[in-house]
Amino acid sequence: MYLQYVVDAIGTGSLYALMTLGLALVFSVMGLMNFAYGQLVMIGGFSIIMLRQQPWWAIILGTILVVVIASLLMERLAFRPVRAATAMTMLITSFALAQFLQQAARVAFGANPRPLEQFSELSVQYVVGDLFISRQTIITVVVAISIMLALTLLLKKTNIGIQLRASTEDVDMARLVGIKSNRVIASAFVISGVIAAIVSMLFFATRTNVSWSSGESIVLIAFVGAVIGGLGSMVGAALGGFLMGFAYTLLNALLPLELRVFADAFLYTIVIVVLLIRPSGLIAAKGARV
Amino acid sequence: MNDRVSAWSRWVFLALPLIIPLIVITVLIAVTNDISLVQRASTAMILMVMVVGLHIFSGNSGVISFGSVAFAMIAAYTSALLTIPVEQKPSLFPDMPGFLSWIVEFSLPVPAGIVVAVLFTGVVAVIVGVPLVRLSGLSAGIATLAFLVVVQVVVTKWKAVTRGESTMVGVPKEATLWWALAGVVLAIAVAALFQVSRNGRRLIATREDDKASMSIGISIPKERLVGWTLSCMVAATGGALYGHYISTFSATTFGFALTFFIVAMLVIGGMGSLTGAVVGVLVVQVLSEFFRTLETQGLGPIPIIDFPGLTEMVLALILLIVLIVRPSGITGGTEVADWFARRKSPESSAS
Amino acid sequence: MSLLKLDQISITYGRAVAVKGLSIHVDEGEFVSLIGHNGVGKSSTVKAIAGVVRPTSGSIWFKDRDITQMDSGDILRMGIAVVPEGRHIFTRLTVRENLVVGATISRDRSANLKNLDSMIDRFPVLGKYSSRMAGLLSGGEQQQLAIARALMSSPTMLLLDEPSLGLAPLIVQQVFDLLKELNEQGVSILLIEQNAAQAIIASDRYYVMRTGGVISTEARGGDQVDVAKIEADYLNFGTV
Amino acid sequence: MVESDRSDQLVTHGLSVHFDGVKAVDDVDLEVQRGRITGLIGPNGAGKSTLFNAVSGFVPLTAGRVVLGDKDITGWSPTRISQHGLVRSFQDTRIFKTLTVLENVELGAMNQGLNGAKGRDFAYGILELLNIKHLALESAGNVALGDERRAGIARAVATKPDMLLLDEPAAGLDEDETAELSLTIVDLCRELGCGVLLVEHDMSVIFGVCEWIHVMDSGKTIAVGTPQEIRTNPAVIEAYFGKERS
Amino acid sequence: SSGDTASTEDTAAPAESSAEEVVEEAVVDEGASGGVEPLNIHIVAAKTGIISPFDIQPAEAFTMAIDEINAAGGIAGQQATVTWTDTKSDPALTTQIAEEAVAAGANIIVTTCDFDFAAPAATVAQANNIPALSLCLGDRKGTDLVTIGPMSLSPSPGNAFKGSAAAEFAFEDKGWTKAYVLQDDLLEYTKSLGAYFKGRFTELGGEVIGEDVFTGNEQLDPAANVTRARDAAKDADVIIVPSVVPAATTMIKAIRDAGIDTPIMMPGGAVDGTLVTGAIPDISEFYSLPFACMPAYCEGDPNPQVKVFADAFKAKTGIDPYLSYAVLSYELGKALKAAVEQAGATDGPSIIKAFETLPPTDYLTGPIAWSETCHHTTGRQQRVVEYQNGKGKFVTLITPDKIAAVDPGNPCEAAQSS
Ligand SMILES: Nc1ncnc2c1ncn2[C@@H]1O[C@H](COP(=O)(O)OP(=O)(O)OP(=O)(O)O)[C@@H](O)[C@H]1O
Ligand SMILES: Nc1ncnc2c1ncn2[C@@H]1O[C@H](COP(=O)(O)OP(=O)(O)OP(=O)(O)O)[C@@H](O)[C@H]1O
Ligand SMILES: [Mg+2]
Ligand SMILES: [Mg+2]
Repeated sequence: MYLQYVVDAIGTGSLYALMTLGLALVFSVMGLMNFAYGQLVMIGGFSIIMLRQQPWWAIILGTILVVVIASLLMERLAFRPVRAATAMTMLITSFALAQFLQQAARVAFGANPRPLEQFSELSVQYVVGDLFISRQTIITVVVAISIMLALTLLLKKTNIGIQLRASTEDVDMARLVGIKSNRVIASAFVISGVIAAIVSMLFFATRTNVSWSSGESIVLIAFVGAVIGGLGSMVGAALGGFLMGFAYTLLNALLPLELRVFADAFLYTIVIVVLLIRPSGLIAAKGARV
Repeated sequence: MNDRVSAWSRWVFLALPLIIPLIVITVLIAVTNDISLVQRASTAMILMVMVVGLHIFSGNSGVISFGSVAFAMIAAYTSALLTIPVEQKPSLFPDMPGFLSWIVEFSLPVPAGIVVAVLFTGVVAVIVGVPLVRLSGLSAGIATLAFLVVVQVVVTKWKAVTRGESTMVGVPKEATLWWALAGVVLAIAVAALFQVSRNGRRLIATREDDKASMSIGISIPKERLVGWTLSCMVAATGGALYGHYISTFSATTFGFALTFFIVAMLVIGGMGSLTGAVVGVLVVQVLSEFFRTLETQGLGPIPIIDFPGLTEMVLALILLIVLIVRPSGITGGTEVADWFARRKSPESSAS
Repeated sequence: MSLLKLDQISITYGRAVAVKGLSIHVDEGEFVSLIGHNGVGKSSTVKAIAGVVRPTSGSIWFKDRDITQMDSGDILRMGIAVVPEGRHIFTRLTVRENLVVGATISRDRSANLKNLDSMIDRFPVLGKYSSRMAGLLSGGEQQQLAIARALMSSPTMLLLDEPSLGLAPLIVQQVFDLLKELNEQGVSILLIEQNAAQAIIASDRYYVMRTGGVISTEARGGDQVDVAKIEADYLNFGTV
Repeated sequence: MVESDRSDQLVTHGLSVHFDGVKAVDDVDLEVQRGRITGLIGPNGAGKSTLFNAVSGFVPLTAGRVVLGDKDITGWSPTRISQHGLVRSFQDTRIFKTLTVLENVELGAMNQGLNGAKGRDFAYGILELLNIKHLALESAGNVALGDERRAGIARAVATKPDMLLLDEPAAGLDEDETAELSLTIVDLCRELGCGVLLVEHDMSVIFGVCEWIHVMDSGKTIAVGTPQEIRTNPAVIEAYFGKERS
Repeated sequence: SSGDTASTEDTAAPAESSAEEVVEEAVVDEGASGGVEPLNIHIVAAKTGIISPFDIQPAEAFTMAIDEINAAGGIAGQQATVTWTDTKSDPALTTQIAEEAVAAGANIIVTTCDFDFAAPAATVAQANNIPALSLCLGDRKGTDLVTIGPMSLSPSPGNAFKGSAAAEFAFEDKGWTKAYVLQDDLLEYTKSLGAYFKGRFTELGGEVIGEDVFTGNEQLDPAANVTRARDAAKDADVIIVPSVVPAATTMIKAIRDAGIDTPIMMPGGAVDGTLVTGAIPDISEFYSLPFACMPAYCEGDPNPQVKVFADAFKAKTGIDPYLSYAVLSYELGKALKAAVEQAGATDGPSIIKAFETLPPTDYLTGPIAWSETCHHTTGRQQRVVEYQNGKGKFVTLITPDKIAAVDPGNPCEAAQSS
């Protein structure tokens, strides 16, 4: 049974790793902790519902398209104007944006959770010896690892990646060397949107409802994961997100019944301890000296 | 600022331009005797205590804290436990653990309860602060957020003492408009005093450049701890007042929603300035009350907007626009005092 | 016809006037330096040309086009590269990536690679630390990187704001040699320097700027100039 | 700081700082006496700033010891070291940008308990000394680079250090300003009675004010001596001045 | 005025006060019989925020009841007014709105379905001696006469009742003897349902063979619970999931996806209706205990009035009731008319006294009544609904014989045990 717990934990961990990657990409590009990222997942959920009559491939493409457009609009309308502001202002801007999107969804789709059953084939379980592994877990792990590698390569090896990182650090100077920062940053939001769309499909595959509040709390864990992992690298972010999901599931699995309700308290105490030991995350960024 | 002015007069310039209008407004509102206006003003001012509290640490140190609501919560619960009438306590806390059984046996008057709660919260703040003030940036934000989660879980699950998921009830509902005003005046006075004090100025230096401040003998953990503790205690005052104002509350009352709301008010007002903290609360509260009025009564020619969620949506949109138009906040991080000072030409005051 | 021409430009920050009615020009293939005391507005002038700050009045012309309101990226694409005051290297990019990013506007990969090799030749330290995060380099090493990065775009005109800042004497010499060489290859140069004597000797022509961006001297530079006399003049003009 | 407590010298013994593979400072023995200006020169990347960082507690030592007066300050925090009288300026100024120039200096003065009106008078005095009094009420982030650098020095000086470490104080100043600064440094050293360790690439400053010069290259000491000795030292010429100068 | 009778002492010691109240009753009746004023009813419940899904339909049903009453001539010949102000699920705002309602002359304050969100308004109402009628609150504390005070009252029979009823159905009707309890600890509501189920089930001789807990918020990760259930629930006859949507359906789906086919029961009415059938379209072997079997998703309610109500509700609001809670507040509206008319007065204590003494009446789903000790309803006929292949079917009516003795202070325990 312990092995089964580990499998469960890997599944959850990977989903959060994926989510964290989308968050970390935008962070690494403009120093923005995008609280509204969870709302992209929610938008993904609603677009799955809207497209439910379509064939599965159309749902996938349609959802990606909708979420990417939403992500681009976010960048253009809300985040570009505050790009030069402090991290705090950007964070609160994203928070206000999240509020706005939530309420807009509330107005558009009502207060009640909307049932959703698409992609529920993903939760089919395979039996391997004693272990049960769901299709969703396998896909999530594979997708998370591929996206992590792809993003790492993109940022490290391609010109656009280098330009992305340069724009993050110093937009004025980036312009001075001829980088079209707006375009470059927008492309990061496109990628981040694609990831959010994938997350929404994988996440809602195990859920039964989408509601205006669906995006709110899941983003928090990814948030914490990103910081714990260290925002310096995609590997760090993915690791942080993964560990949050992994630890959460394992705590739930292994704590005795009376303490299980305190699982969150244990998890976040661990978070504090990790941060105290490694203030700039598990994999810290280099480049600063006195 | 003029070089001749003493710290005392700098305090006056900082605090009075904020305190006096607040007193005037409060008196005017009290005179109207319009219950709903009084209510709204009280809520706004209690929130202002919390925002000013947050400003003392985050505004001056530049370190994000999402934990101040946790301290407000601790104080609200502590003061509630101390002040609930003795007759009600046995039925409300039948399982109070042995080492806390003394709480059931007496009850304090509300002002005393608040003072004890704030002092107790201060002690907690020091204990938590000693390790946490070593963190900066997002790490500090996340660590304080984590602390909030831990406190919330404990408050929610420690049923015997906190009544768990059940609401805290029986809390004397004594905080009035005047209490709220007293709280705000005290908070602003303390914040302004801190800002002109040696500790406050050193803390501001660490916000500007950590390495440089170390190089001139400033101890970052020490200065942050002072600011942090003070900040938590002011937030605690707000929390305790809030508890005695709404009189029934639970851990969800002091959750992420309130946290982000408070931080948002600080940022919208202009992070780094006390004036910003005050202005931010006023603007956000006036706006949201304006929309609530639209929703419930309509306003002049505008009919009642009875479409749930619409006003929240518009309010969020307006806040978003404020942030976009003024990313550094409405005050841009300056104080009323700076506007006075700017009148004077640098040459005349430097000689 | 001048390559670069500043016509009566003024720059203000809020209420503070940094530059007032400044007119200077650089002809095709010319090496011009701009010297002057602290805070007279030299850096502000450079920033205005590069499109980082906008002049409050006046106009800037390059290759007969008005670039006053042009985006800094487009100004670069017209051929003006900048070595800014304070280096502004990308600290979290490696040294090599900093150089690569300097060549953003050029799509010719092989030319870029050749350029990169020649920079590493020029500044061996950049080769030695090519895969190190640029933020870890020493001050002088970063300054060399900033110069090299600007050259990666193969500019027709180079703006340098105190390029010798923090450089060891030996390297300063090398940088001046490099500038001369580039100038001989046809690159026009506008150089801002505190090291007035050396700048004057290196340049074809120089301006001395006074507070508020007024030009007090415009004169020929070059090897045969009497440096001692210039320094004396400069001191006089500089003192307001 | 009580007068009798003052540390008379700063000594490093076998100081080494390595960053994964790079020996930025390697086995350096250095001595700075109070009341005297010591120069520290060397090519870019020689390890001068790193040595500053190590001595002032900003980077951990790989090996060696740092002794200030009679105290072994190895491993102390930067705050504690500066409180004990060793104060440094930064190569890239690190001024408190949103504070005024005056406030920057006042903060320095607080280190030795000068607060309020006393602190302000003292700060004005130092600004006067460095010739930037007219900028006292400007935001430090808005002044020109050369002024910013002087404000940084003023801030360090305001702490009344026993040992003052200046990293390229004249960078960004023109020739007459540099000359003026040289005189100021000599005055400071004399008036405050502190020791000065000076990193500078402008040889007019180094040879103008230093009584003793320490030369580094690639992390190692390559020469130590009086200005006369250093000026003619072939190893130094080779590594640092370049042939033209000789 | 006559409203002064309920003082703090009464609140603290409800048991001994009853004798006094009888005496005072006469005074009250006499003083108020002069004439009934029009009722000014203020609903202080959420239209937005997290609790709104539970409030909206009940509030609409309550309004519908009052509309019907007004159309038929009003309460004691007077037209009642209903004002609904959005609390936005914010406790502080709730206090504020309740006080505004008092200032606006409310004689009835109607509070939300959840204790945490209702308490601020109920406290204000109590302080002003105004009845605080909850739309559908099931938590004991809302009605125990002590926590808030005697002014607070609910049309729900309470969780003790529901949990006990579920246990009796499981053990006696189905013959299930081994239960596995998968407890959601998100709310007091979910926890007390579980506790009463367990209490009654073991009293009857059933065995709880395993327990587990989860927190039913949005970040719920069912994996570990399901893995544990796969092992521990092997021998169970039924898995009890006291929870709320959406967590409940996520958990149920995960259990079914893991290939566990054991019957699942929710010992209450919150995981029910289209919230379940919409989310898990092919749900089978699922049981819940709602207050009515609404035609939109469930066939066979024995009371024909339910269909009449559902049609009228749909006609008024445009949507089918998605849960059965709406019937509670509808019944509350009808009972309010009866109470005011019986009291012949509109002051709080008189109305509450009348509620306590109304004879058992069938307003919609069967006879209900309140009593002096129990401000939840007694005598309710709880429905059991069974879901197979995504369709709900009425199974039986159940009123528990006895309330589980798990919570010594419960004033309804005696009143509700037959
Ligand atoms: N962002 C700013 N806000 C306000 N004033 C500024 C700003 N930047 C520069 N100034 C002022 O403009 C004037 C010119 O500054 P600038 O940096 O152009 O001078 P400089 O000639 O480059 O000086 P240096 O030789 O020291 O680099 C200075 O008086 C400075 O105080
Ligand atoms: N944190 C670090 N990590 C890695 N390498 C470093 C670090 N700090 C300094 N170095 C390296 O150590 C060497 C010495 O740097 P240092 O800044 O001490 O040189 P310097 O003598 O001050 O040079 P300059 O005159 O250019 O300022 C350089 O090669 C630099 O790249
Ligand atoms: Mg300059
Ligand atoms: Mg250096």
